[in-house]
Parts: sequence; C-alpha cells; structure tokens
Amino acid sequence: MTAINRRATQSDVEIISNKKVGAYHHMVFAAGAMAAYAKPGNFVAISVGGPSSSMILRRAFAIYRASDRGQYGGTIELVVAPHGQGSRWLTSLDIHDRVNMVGPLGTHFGIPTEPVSALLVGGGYGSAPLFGLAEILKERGCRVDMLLGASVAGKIYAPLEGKRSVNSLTITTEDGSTGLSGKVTDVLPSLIEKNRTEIIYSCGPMGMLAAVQEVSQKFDTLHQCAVEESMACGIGICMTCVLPVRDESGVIKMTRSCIDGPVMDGERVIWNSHRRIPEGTWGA
Amino acid sequence: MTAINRRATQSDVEIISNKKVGAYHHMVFAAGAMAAYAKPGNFVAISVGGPSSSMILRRAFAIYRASDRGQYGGTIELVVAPHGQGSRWLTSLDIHDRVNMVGPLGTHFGIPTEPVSALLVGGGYGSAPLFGLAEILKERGCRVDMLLGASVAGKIYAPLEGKRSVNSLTITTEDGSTGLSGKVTDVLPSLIEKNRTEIIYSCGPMGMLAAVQEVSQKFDTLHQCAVEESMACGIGICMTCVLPVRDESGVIKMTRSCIDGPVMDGERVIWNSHRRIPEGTWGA
Amino acid sequence: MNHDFQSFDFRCKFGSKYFPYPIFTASGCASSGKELSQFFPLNEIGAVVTNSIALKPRSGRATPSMAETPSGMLNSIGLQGPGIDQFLEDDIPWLLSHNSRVVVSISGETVEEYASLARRLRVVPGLSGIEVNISCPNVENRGMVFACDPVASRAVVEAVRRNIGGELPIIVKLSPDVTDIVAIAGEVISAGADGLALINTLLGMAIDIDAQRPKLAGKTGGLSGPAIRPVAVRAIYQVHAAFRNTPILGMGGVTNGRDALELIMAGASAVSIGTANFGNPSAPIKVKEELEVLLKERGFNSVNDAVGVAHEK
Amino acid sequence: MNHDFQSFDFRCKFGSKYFPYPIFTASGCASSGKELSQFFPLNEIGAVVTNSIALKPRSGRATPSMAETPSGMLNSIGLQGPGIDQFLEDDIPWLLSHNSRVVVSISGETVEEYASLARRLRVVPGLSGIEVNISCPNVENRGMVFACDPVASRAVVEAVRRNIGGELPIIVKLSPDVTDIVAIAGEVISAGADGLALINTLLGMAIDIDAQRPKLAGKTGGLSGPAIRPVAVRAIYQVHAAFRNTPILGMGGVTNGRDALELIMAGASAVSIGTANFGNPSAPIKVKEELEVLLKERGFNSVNDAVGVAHEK
Ligand SMILES: Cc1cc2nc3c(=O)[nH]c(=O)nc-3n(C[C@H](O)[C@H](O)[C@H](O)COP(=O)(O)OP(=O)(O)OC[C@H]3O[C@@H](n4cnc5c(N)ncnc54)[C@H](O)[C@@H]3O)c2cc1C
Ligand SMILES: Cc1cc2nc3c(=O)[nH]c(=O)nc-3n(C[C@H](O)[C@H](O)[C@H](O)COP(=O)(O)OP(=O)(O)OC[C@H]3O[C@@H](n4cnc5c(N)ncnc54)[C@H](O)[C@@H]3O)c2cc1C
Ligand SMILES: Cc1cc2nc3c(=O)[nH]c(=O)nc-3n(C[C@H](O)[C@H](O)[C@H](O)COP(=O)(O)O)c2cc1C
Ligand SMILES: Cc1cc2nc3c(=O)[nH]c(=O)nc-3n(C[C@H](O)[C@H](O)[C@H](O)COP(=O)(O)O)c2cc1C
Ligand code: FES
Ligand code: FES
Repeated sequence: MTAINRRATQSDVEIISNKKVGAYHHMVFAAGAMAAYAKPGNFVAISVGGPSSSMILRRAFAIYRASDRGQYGGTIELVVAPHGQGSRWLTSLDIHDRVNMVGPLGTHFGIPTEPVSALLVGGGYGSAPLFGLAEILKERGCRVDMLLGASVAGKIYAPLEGKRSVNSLTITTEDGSTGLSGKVTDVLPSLIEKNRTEIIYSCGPMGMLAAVQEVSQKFDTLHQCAVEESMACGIGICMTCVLPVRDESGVIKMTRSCIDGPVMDGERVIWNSHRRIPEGTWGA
Repeated sequence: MTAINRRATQSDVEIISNKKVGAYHHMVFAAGAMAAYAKPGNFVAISVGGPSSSMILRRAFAIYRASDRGQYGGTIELVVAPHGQGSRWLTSLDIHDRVNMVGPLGTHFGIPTEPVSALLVGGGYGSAPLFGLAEILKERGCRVDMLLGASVAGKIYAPLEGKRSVNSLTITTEDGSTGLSGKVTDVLPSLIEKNRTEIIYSCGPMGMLAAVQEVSQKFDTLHQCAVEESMACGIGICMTCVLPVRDESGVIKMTRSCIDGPVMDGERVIWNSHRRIPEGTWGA
Repeated sequence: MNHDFQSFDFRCKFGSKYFPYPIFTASGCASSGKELSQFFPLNEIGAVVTNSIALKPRSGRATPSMAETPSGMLNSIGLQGPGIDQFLEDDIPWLLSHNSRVVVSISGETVEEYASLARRLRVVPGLSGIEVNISCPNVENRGMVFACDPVASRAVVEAVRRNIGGELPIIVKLSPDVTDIVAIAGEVISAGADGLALINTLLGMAIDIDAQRPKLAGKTGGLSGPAIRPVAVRAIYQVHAAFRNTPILGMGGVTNGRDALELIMAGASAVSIGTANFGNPSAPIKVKEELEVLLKERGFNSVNDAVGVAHEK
Repeated sequence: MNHDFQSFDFRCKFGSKYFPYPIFTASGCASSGKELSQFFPLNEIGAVVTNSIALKPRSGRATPSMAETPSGMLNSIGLQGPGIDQFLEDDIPWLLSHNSRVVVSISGETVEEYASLARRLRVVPGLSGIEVNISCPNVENRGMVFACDPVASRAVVEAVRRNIGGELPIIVKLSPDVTDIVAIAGEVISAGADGLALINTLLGMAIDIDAQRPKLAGKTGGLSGPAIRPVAVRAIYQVHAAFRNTPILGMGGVTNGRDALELIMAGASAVSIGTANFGNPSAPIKVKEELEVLLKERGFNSVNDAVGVAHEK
C-alpha cells in the first residue's frame, strides 16, 4: 500500500451524541460523506483543545461504527477513553459542538472470500472496531466468536446490539469483576480449539497483540491486528508511528502504522521492538 | 501604596449571566466574598482558555459593578469586549461554567469628602467602572455628569439603570452614529465650563486619558484616571505594567500600574511615554 | 486603499530561481509530498522541501520518537529514508510529474557525503533547489553537529558549492542551538550559500515521570511548533539585519497567515510549514491564502515589499 | 507500597545550606516576595529568590516589555530595581522578618560590579544563598552576555567566590542560548560555584504585524513558560550527566507537580517557579503539594532519591 487512504477528507463535524458507557464515552458525529467510505479497522484523527489549545497534534480514534444514512446523513461513532488532556477535552464536549476530523484513515480488516471461523479479540476500547467487523463477517456466512478483555468490568465495551452479531462472547477481566478472571491469552487457546478458528482479528494494546500473535503462530491461524503506535499526524507525513515490519521480500523495514496500518498481518510485525530498532532492519 | 490590594483573594467563580450588549458582553460572576471588598476602579484578573490553554497569562477586567448580597451571594459584573483570543474565549462561556478569578485588585477611585461637581469620562468599555462610581458620588451629594465616547454607537456602553444615576449624559462617536460626532475631548472643555467641574474621573484608552489630562490641566481640575497597561500578572510581581509616574518628592519612577494603579493621579503620570523611558527617570 | 487594479506579486527568489508562492513545506514534515497532495494540489505552493535524504538507506531511530509538549512537539525521527538512489528513482519523478517544484534537502555524516549528494543531484533535471541540512552529527569530529561549528559548516557548504554547479540555488539550514547564529550565517554565506533556512528544531527532552526515563527512545529530540516561533523570529531578525541581501526561508511554528507574516516582516523571503501540517494537512494552503489577504489589507503589492519591514520602524 | 510510617525528607542542599522544601521562586518572577505572601506563607517554600539586583537603581526598559506567545511569554523588563542599597534596607529585612529564606540574585555589567555586590552581601546576616545571574551584557566586551562566554563566566564566578567568603552558597545561573552549556557549566563549577541554576530565558522576539515592528520596545526579550520546558529538561539532563555532584536549581515552564518532578528526574535538586506565578499566584505552593504526593506515590522517601533517576534507565 504505502499510500494514504484515498478516501480521506478533512471537515468540521458536529457531535450529535455523547454518552458515558462504563469507563468510556460513546460519541456520534455527523460526518457526512466521510462515513460512506469508512471500513472496520479505519480510524479518524481529531484536533483537540479548541482554537487556543496548547495541544498541537491530532488524536487518532478507531471507528466503532459508520453509517451513511439516517436523520443526520452519514454518522461516525467512536468509543473514547477519557485518558489524558486531549481525550478528556473531547469527551467533555456537548451535543452540537464541532470538531475538526480527518478520515477515514489507514488500512481496514481484510474480509475472507470464503465463510471461515473467525475469532475477534479486543482489549479495552480495542473492542470498538470489532463489532462492525463482526456484522460483515456474519453477512459473509462466517462463524464469529468474540473474546474481550480488560483490567476491570467498566473497561469492557460490549453493547447489547453488538453482542447480537456474534456466535459466542467470552469476557475476561484481570480482577475478575466480570467474566473469567485473567487475560485474553489465558482462554485464547481453548477458544481456538473449540471453535476451530481459522483467522484471528485483534485490536488492543501492543502487549496484548504481541501475545495474541504468539498463540496464533502456535495454532497456525491467520492473524490480522490493528496496532496502536503514537501518531503525530495520522496521514503518513511525520514518521513517528513507524514499527518494524517484514515486507513481501522478507526485508524488515520501519513502516508507518498510520498508512500501512493500523491493520497489519500479525506475522509480519516484529513484536516487542519498543525503544530499539531490531537487528537487520533495512537502513539500520 | 506600593502593595497589593490586601483584600485580594483567588477563587473559582461561576458565571451566572452572559449577555451580549452592543459590541460587548455583560457578564455576571458569583464571586462570593470577593465582591464585598470591590470598589469602583478595582479590577479582577481571570485565567483564560481552560486547562490545556496556550494562553498562560491572566486577563484584567475593570469591575463594572459588585454586590455582596442577593440570590447568588456576592456578585461581580464585568463588561468584556470580545477582542482577541482570551476575551473571545471568556465571552463564549456558558452560564454555570467556572473561571479562576483573582480580585479585587489595584487602587480605586478616591471619593471627595465634600460634595463637588464631578465629570466622569469613559472611552469604550472604559465606561464600565464609572457607573458604580457615579452612584457613590451621588450618595455623597455630588453633581455627576458623564461623557462617553467610542468609535461607533455599538461601542458605547451605557445601560439604562446606569444613566439614572447621573445629572447629564453626553455621548460622542467618531462616526456620528449616535450622540455628537467627534471625540470626548472635543466637548470636554464646554462641559467643564458648563458644569463647573471640579474633578474629572476617566477610564479608557491611554491616548484618551492623556488628552483628558491636557484639558484637565488647562482648567486646573483634579483628574483621577484608570490606566490600562498590558499586565502579565496583575499582582505586582512581573514589572511588565510599569509606567513613569512622578512621586510625592518629584522623582519620576517606573511604577506598577497594577498595584499603584490602575487609578492614578493624572497630573503625576508622564504621558506619551510608550516605547521609551522619559529622561530623568530614576535609574534610567 | 484600493489595490484591485494592481497585480499582486507573490513570488520569491532564491539564487537564480523564482518560486510563484512564498509558502514551502518544511523538510521532514511533508514526507515526499504524495500524502499531502490528497488535501491540496502541490503546485499551489512554492515548493515541496523533501525529507533530508542521505546517501544510504536509514532506518531512523526507535520509537517512541515523538512527544507532544506545550504548543510544541519533540521528535527524534533520525532522518529515516530510502537513501538517495531509491529517492531519485521513486519520489522525484512522482513530484515532478505532478508539477510540484522540488527542493531536495540533503544530510550527511561527513563533508564528503555532502559532496557526493551534491554530485548526484547536479545531474537531476527539473529540481528547483537544494537545502543543506547541517544539523547532523559530524562523525569525523566526535559527532559534533556541523551547524554548531563554523569551520565544519563552511566546509560542508564549500563542498556542496563546488559539486553542484552554477544553476541550483543552495539554501543552508541553520540550527538555533548556537551562541552566535549570525557568525555561522556569515561563514556559510561567504562559503557560497544562496539563501539560508532558519530555523531547525531546538534540542529538547521530555521525561516520563511514571517510567522514570526520557519519553523518547533516543533521549533527546528536536523541539518544533508554535512554542519556538519567538526564537525563529529572533534568529531571522538578527540574520536579516546582518545580511540584507541573502534571502531567508523562515520556519518555526507557523500555523496561519499571521505567523507567516511575522516571519516575513522579520526578514524571511519565504516561509516553510512544518509541524503545522501534522495538526492540519491543509495548513500550507491555508497559510498561503491568509497571507495573501493580510498583505493586501496592508497595502503591499508584493510579498517582497513586506520582507524585513519590521527593521525600519 | 506503604510509607506512612517513614518520614519523608523534602530537603535539598546547596553548598553548606539546607532548605526545607525544594520549591523556590524564580528570580524576577516574585518581585521581592511581599506580594505573593498574600497568597501563601513564604516560609512554606524553600526560598524566595529575589529579582536580580544591581549596584545602582535601574529604571528597566520601556514598555511594552511583555508579549504573550504560545504557551510562553517574552519579557524585556531589563532588571528594573532600586539598587543594592535600598534593597538591603527595605526588602531583605521585610523578608527575614517574615521567616522567609532568601537567595539574593545579583547582576552586573562588569566583573568588578559582581565583586562589589558580593562584598556588600557578605556582611548581611540571615541570607541563605546568592544566585549569580550572568545573563547580563558585559559592557567591557561589546555587550556580549557573560553567560555566552566561558572566559567571562569564569571571571565573574571567581570574583564572587573571592569576595563572598566561605558561608554563603553560590548558585550560578546559566543561559541556554549557547552552543555547549556543559562547557560553560564546567568553567563556573571549577571557578567555585556551589550549584547551578538552569535555565534562564531563551532570546526571542515577536512582531506586531499591524504596527509592523517588534512588539517589545526593547525589540528582543526573554522567552519563558511551558514552551521552553523541553529545553530546560534537556539542559538539566546534560549538565547533571556531566557533573553529578553539583546540585542544580532547575527552572523553565514549571506549572505543576508533574513538571517539577520532570526537572528533578532530569537532575535538578530543587525547582524554581517563575512565569507560572503570573498565571497563578499560588503556583509555588500548588507545585510543592503536588510534588510531595507524586514522590510518595512513587515510593520515594526523599526528594533527593528522585534527583536524576531518569539517567539510570
Ligand atoms: C490507530 C489508533 C486508534 C486509536 N483508537 C482509540 C479509540 O478508539 N479510543 C480511544 O480512547 N483511544 C484511541 N487511541 C488513543 C488516542 O489516540 C489517544 O492517544 C488517547 O486518547 C490519549 O490522548 P490524550 O490526549 O487523552 O492523552 P495525552 O497523554 O495527553 O496524549 C499525549 C500524546 O501522547 C500520545 N499518546 C498517548 N497515549 C497514546 C496511546 N496509547 N496510543 C497512541 N498515542 C498515544 C497522543 O497521541 C498525544 O500525542 C487510538 C490511537 C491510535 C494510534
Ligand atoms: C486594568 C485593566 C482593565 C481592563 N478592563 C477591561 C474591561 O473592563 N473590559 C475589557 O474588555 N477589557 C479590559 N481590559 C483589557 C483585557 O485585559 C485584555 O487585554 C483584552 O480583553 C484583550 O485580551 P485578549 O486575550 O482578548 O487579546 P490578545 O490580543 O490575545 O491578548 C494578548 C496579550 O496582550 C495583552 N493585551 C492586549 N491588549 C491589551 C490592552 N488593550 N490592554 C492591556 N493588555 C492588553 C493581554 O493581556 C494578553 O497578554 C483591561 C485591561 C487592564 C490592564
Ligand atoms: C517530525 C519532524 C521531522 C523533521 N525532519 C527534518 C529533516 O529531515 N530535515 C530538516 O532539515 N529538518 C527537519 N525537521 C525540522 C523542520 O523542517 C523545521 O525546521 C522545524 O520543525 C521548525 O519548523 P516547524 O515549527 O514549522 O515544524 C523536522 C521536524 C519535525 C517536526
Ligand atoms: C518577567 C520576568 C523577569 C525575569 N527577571 C529575571 C531576573 O531578574 N534575573 C534572572 O536571573 N532571571 C530572570 N527571569 C528568568 C526567570 O528567573 C527564569 O529563569 C525563566 O523565566 C524560566 O523559568 P519560568 O519558565 O518558570 O519562568 C525573569 C523572567 C521573567 C518572565
Ligand atoms: S502518524 Fe505521521 S506518519 Fe504515521
Ligand atoms: S502586572 Fe505584573 S507587576 Fe503589574
């Protein structure tokens, strides 16, 4: 790929809903035409802090749902954790406030041409893009199992209507406050075996993705993951979001996760390379 | 003086009203105890831009009215021109929003012990502190005439209830859109003569104050003016608000307008000293 | 004033080359242009200044290579790029075929590397200029940054001048992290620079108080964005005061037309947009449009008339 | 971790003097303390660092002497003050009578002026230290700022050291506007500094695009506030890495406890609050309280244990 999502545009969009759900805010934006082109795995980049903000960089958010019809024209929905300055500002906005949005950005989850058995693994707000993906997979006749994990119950994002589109839903929390006690990778092997999983889709913190890849490799399943590196621009011009990825010819290159990702082939990513360039990387 | 207003405190105050009036916003704050100590001429300093603001300095606003009783406890009222980034942010706030305020700050207008004939001259939002002053002067049995000027009608701030407390109100606008056409200093001499003015109180842009002082000197009236130098702190610690003022012993010293002002004796100020230190200044 | 009937001259000039608009991208802040072309046509700005390109492919530095700071950001990208060969094969033809004017930024670790890069570029048709990024560690002198050393700065510029031939303007990009930027400017001008680019990032650092270590994997990084604009304006003002005839490509925290005009009045003949692109991919076009309005409102018939006016009052 | 039973040691040390808290005011940003005492008791912070005081009264520079910039401000106050005589008569007794610890900042135009100031202060009882502001133009060397010149910096510190006697710690305040701050630090340490203050403001400028001239009457000014914090952290980190045994009084854009801890982890033994006081007159006390919580949360038993920890990982 190595090119920006050719559907990406920039516009001021209105907030039409902002509701607290557990530890997150579910936010809906009247995003017009942008919504029509959004695919599961894509993200948007939003300016934060208003006109005299000291925060100069956009914040990236995975698209939870996108719909191109309805009362407000196209809408884009996000699940936002009020974490730091930027996300707290965003989640504090009111209905009718406007934000500047660029999207849809990045790669999307690949959809198998045959009906396969798919397992969707989400950590924290990483579950967001998986529900739209589940719907599409179901439409294609896939079996869809979902496994969501978080530290505590409030950080599991799993709305009712989302649950409907999966064959099974397993939840783990580290403190056991809901679902099974433990991490997603504790139950991952048994789920793969039970459901004869052929492809894993994952989204969540980098540590979780790396652990999922390890299991995936053991079972020889395909694994598409949506990575989350810090991004200064989201459109491929700053090079701050790179991670080492093996290309088709086997060469490891520092690859932009905003345009050659966030969805990547788990097998190609060189994991656990935080704070260092892996040996053998091209140009190192 | 040369000491911060000993009544000054700092607190988060709630906006209880914000109404557009001509070119300005009339804003009311539930300021609690701060209101009890505010005197005409005092000002407050407000943080602008919210928690992630790139604007690090407070903005100063003359107190238009202060009342220490009523539904909301003490209230402080301001007249704010949406001019630059900070004031536009402030005037865009909603009822129930809170801002951090330090006040009351600075010196206040001196009240004559005898009933005298006073002329109050205001330029633009500089009229704000004059209405509270007029009330006090009337209570003391003074004759109170008011002269307000601005470039256009929308920049004359003269609410009905304010007008009631003066013996006469003269208005000038540079474009003649309301009142007499011209500047306040065009009509000032005739008003002084007609009303046998003994003291002039003024508030407005520095150029206007300098011109008023010239006329005042010619008629040998007293002149108390509220100056407006840019202020980084408002509490006497940064030295950015200094202007050359002759002290009791005749020495010209660079004097902080936030604590030895904003109300100063017009005769003592060395006017038109923008961008230079007047010769003979102490330490120059 | 009514200037409707007068034509407005928006051109700027470096060496022998005219550029139709005084707004460029800043090196390292537009990749090789392709991505931004989705937001505006690249020929609508003066030129794309490419990422600094080295002789060999470079992986850049490890992540995290970015940290947001108040009104600014730190980066330690470390000049990631494919090396000059692949760059000339892929990026340049694409840019030229899209009618973009191209200024190639080069970086080296030795004087000889700069010379080689200049020789490679000399034979490339269609380029509009070369920006010499001397804020790079000099491996022959204990890694001391060229731009911090007048002797090394001069040596690089002389080498580029000797090897580039007469046509292509050489714009030398200086670091603000020096005691006397005017002295460095003097050296590189006398060594043959046609113009100066001011300023590169300031060396900075941020610490993660939870991990208790520097936020960036590379520890220090370059500070850019609106936070540094006052330093850029000062550097441009000082250098323009000393060398009125050398055009300056100004940069440092420009996000809108007012900021650009500030740099121009300080002495910049044109302005590059860097970090602002990350927050707003249409920043260059926005700055250009706002600047045109501001100049006309003030009665200027050309951008050139506004260059350095703040020195006159 | 539970540290409730352990006592927490919040002290810092410069030369022979202990200060009970590691939060100071920054020179020029607290006047002589009186005004801030309305918002918190001055003995609740480590020390008040006074405005830089000169031998003679100084009017300072003309207004406008201030311009707000993104997350920062420029000032060209120009060391307005009453001169050492009146200062010793009025300000010092007031501060001491309010149990404030006092560090007197001094500034001169010649080496001899610094020496005279040191002689005057030597005989004043009750002081806790002297901060030597060498970011002043040296009239004997074409107005070149002392802090930009290793030889002049050394000469000033040697003169102060000779004249101050043994008791009072000497903290030398450096400018970040130099090519190699570690080299300057080395000079002043070997000349007898007990500690370093890092950093003074960065030289900057802003232009009023309507008036078409510099916003400040003095043209250039010093840039301070959160915008420069990354430069401060970098300077502190570099100097601490080179001179682990010399305590650093860190400053530059600190507005809250997290910022202060960032400077401490970079290598500062204590932190001064400057520009933040203008936006929030209770900033020093807020920073101190937040810092204590942050240190305890991270299991530190003393502020000293956190000094420079970012170097270890
Ligand atoms: C592709 C992608 C998808 C994302 N999807 C979501 C989502 O659906 N919901 C959601 O709540 N958040 C999401 N994030 C994280 C989000 O972009 C912000 O990083 C997060 O909200 C914290 O920003 P802040 O301003 O609140 O925090 P701050 O701590 O103030 O952020 C400071 C800086 O650090 C960067 N940063 C901090 N933490 C992270 C992180 N974990 N990942 C990347 N950058 C970081 C920010 O971009 C910013 O530049 C996503 C990030 C990426 C890259
Ligand atoms: C004693 C005093 C009383 C004031 N009373 C009022 C009032 O009653 N109503 C009102 O609308 N405004 C008043 N002002 C002006 C007000 O403080 C702001 O300067 C003004 O609102 C512009 O700020 P801004 O952020 O919108 O503009 P910006 O242009 O963004 O301000 C940038 C900086 O310049 C300074 N500045 C800009 N213009 C002025 C000015 N004219 N005077 C002083 N500083 C300036 C600001 O303080 C700020 O630091 C008063 C100022 C002072 C000193
Ligand atoms: C992410 C990033 C990468 C950069 N890469 C380069 C580079 O390769 N070569 C160069 O000369 N300058 C580089 N710079 C510096 C910019 O070109 C510019 O001089 C500086 O950022 C100041 O401008 P700004 O504030 O508009 O970004 C880079 C800056 C950033 C933020
Ligand atoms: C208005 C103002 C006046 C200052 N005056 C002095 C001074 O007299 N002596 C000095 O050494 N530093 C002076 N400084 C520099 C500060 O002490 C401090 O080093 C610098 O501002 C960085 O810290 P900050 O960002 O917390 O303000 C002054 C700074 C400001 C903003
Ligand atoms: S976020 Fe800028 S290149 Fe990916
Ligand atoms: S505004 Fe700071 S001293 Fe007056």
